[in-house]
Amino acid sequence: MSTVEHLGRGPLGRDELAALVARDIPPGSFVNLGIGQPTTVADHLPAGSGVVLHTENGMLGMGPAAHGDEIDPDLVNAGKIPVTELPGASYFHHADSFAMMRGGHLDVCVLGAFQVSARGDLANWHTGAPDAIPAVGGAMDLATGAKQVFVMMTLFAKDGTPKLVPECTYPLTGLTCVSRLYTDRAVFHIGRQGVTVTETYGMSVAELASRLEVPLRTLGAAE
Amino acid sequence: MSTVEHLGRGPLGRDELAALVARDIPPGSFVNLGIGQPTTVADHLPAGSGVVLHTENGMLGMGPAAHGDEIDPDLVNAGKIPVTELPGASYFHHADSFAMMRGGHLDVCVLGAFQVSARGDLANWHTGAPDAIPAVGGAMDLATGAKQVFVMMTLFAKDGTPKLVPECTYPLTGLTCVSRLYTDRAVFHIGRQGVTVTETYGMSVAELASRLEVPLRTLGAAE
Amino acid sequence: MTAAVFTDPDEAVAGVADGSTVLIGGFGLAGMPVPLVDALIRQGATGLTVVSNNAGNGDTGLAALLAAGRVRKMICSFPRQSDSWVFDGLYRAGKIELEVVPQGTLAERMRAAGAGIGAFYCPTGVGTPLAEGKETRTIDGRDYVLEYPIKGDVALIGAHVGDRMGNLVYRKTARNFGPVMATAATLTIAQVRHVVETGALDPESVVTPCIYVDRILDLSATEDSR
Amino acid sequence: MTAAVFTDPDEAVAGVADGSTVLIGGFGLAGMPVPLVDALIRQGATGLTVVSNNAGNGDTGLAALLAAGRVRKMICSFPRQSDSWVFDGLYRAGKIELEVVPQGTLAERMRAAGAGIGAFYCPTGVGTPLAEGKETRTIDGRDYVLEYPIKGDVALIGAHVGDRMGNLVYRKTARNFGPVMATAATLTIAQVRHVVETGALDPESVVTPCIYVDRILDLSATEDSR
Repeated sequence: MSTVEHLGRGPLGRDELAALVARDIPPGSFVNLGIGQPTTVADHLPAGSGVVLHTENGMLGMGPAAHGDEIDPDLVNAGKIPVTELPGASYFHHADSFAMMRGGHLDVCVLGAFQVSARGDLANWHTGAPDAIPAVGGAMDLATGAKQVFVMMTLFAKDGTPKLVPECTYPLTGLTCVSRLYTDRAVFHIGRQGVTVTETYGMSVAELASRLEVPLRTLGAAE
Repeated sequence: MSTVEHLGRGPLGRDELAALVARDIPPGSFVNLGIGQPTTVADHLPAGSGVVLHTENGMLGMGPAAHGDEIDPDLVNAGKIPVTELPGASYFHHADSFAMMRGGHLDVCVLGAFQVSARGDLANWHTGAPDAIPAVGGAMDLATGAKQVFVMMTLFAKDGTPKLVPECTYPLTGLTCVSRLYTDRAVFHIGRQGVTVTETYGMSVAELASRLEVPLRTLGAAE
Repeated sequence: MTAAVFTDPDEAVAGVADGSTVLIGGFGLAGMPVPLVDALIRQGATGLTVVSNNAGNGDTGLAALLAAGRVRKMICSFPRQSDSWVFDGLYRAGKIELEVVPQGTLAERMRAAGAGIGAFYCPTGVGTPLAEGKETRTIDGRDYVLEYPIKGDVALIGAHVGDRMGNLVYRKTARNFGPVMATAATLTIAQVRHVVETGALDPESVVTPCIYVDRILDLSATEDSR
Repeated sequence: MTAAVFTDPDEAVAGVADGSTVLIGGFGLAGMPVPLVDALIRQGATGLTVVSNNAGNGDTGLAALLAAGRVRKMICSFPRQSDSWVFDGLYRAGKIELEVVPQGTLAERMRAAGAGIGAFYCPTGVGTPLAEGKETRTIDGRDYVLEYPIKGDVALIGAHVGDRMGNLVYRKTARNFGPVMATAATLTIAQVRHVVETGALDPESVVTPCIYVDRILDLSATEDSR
């Protein structure tokens, strides 16, 4: 396998990105999808994937968002959005739910991020702005606990600065926890050997390398 | 209230001792009765006492021993004796059951003992004999966790040596944990101020004091 | 003692002392015991430390308690929400202290209080600002932060159904912090949608055994039975 | 991955490696997964460390595993019972190592393994021979012993009913160590009296969520369905 450059196209749209993440979740996995964009990954899981969704507020076997008469104030996801229950679901209290996370029982969690470092450090809970009210929720527990942490984000901030960085400048959520980074411009695997680009979208590896301060490896490259 | 000497009689029988302990358990208490003699206290709790029995193998609301058709191998007490279930019972797993004990939620536990010290140290799990196979079960958890630890035992060993001692010579179960000691010869309250005799049976306080190496206080005595 | 059943919220919360640490259940509004919190406002206890996942929504319940100036300190995981304007205003005005705790650590610290654990080594938050100043230790090659129990003087929780002894069952994700908080407080007060006779709950399905529940507020007598 | 369902006990225990730490559920015979243990004997893994509350009863199940010489070390709370002659003999002959752990600490150490806790300060056993050599600390005026997790390579547990995904419910006091051990092992194998279709268990009453269960042995096909 070698790195694939998808050049005849622009960056990935949000739906395409979610579909890419969904593709990489092994069938039958136990998965927690973070609040916001990660939630949309669920819409792209193939029928019969057998993926079981966990929500940290105490449920395995979470179904899609509830609509109309399905809405039940007692059944919400981590974003407090009404959801539904699938066959084989179970409920448990918060200490049990986070024991499940912290104990390494979830196969994958998918999170958003402000920054990811070349070592896999994650910053996604606090902008560091002095007047911001800090709020962490379950972000640190997920980053620390899941067997694999997938991050999805745009590769560049609105001002063009990269969000994949040598060292995070935002307050950290977790150390060396991110294993895969899905962005609109490229997919990266992060491990002990560094950052490996596996796919690019509307940008070559060379272009990517010129815009990032992080050393990049590619698949199938002779080094 | 002053210490009562019941002199015109012999020592308490086992049933009388159990009745004495039962009398001192406040109505509505949550109680764990240890294996062996303490189990018999249940037979002396008055009807309507509202006492709820805990068994450390995962149940509140334990009923009396099961007989005949009631016997269910899935429903046993800590001594592995088949028991019954009362209305309002609940089941939980071992970690939750011992969290309940360790967390100080049981009002009273009643245990047997080899020795109790003047400070309330308890020795009830190991004779210290070099070839004995050590086995502690839930004894240490109960001794440490219950709000009050009542001990019932004979005051003297078969060879006449006292089992209420200045310092335990048997391996300890817990430190300064026993608050009340019920014996065939006397009832003692143990606290920071020392050992107080509250009742004697077939033996005067003076006689008791002469046979024990532990300083004894009495109720209502001017000191 | 097994639980006492109340139908009047004000009686159910009687006696909460100024300066108490109050654990308040719920995740957002799911499981949030609004009638009990409203009664606590009327009861008047002040200088409270409140432990709850969020820091109030809109203008009711916990937000109203905050607005009434009764809370000295919030311990929570996620104070900042779209509708947490009451807390936001107090915080920015320097009128309330805030301790932010990762959500799982918050739950586990209360579990530790209920389970008699003195402290525990937790991997969550290592290397982050929330671990600053905390003791750390490497065990088997992994880094941990030492975390201490959070014990409540009072817990206010919302359950689904209770029996007369105080056994509780919950409903769906409204279970959340309720069972943990019930174990961690000296006085646990649970509101339930209705109370059933002792023996009516399946002993296999009881989530909070009656030993953890001191008072039950039966909402079926009021219009708050939702 | 959700659970795989087996009807053959030998297939259910395939692949247990020599030298494994095996958590075996049950309190006495209640919840003891005798058919799984019998299959483990046939499977042949040896040099095992077995964690179980007791050290075998009579000549079957865990006692038979011990008698077959497969166990290097027992970690348990209460090895000495009226019918634990197999263990007693091995122990007195110096043929088996024994670690005695207070029952609640045994459960909590496995819970810690399953919950990602690195170690915890436990009040049980302070000042007793079972705390000798262990680190201690005084917290808020109370003394604690530092206790470390017990993680299993394999857990063999007995539940009542399972669904096809691996969700489990238990029955009465046979629940005991099963739910905790299920969280603490890399490979959890549960025997159940029968398997039901996914969706047939009440989600509020599931005790062990399917995430903790790798293999289910359905005993309803065999004469061991008791």
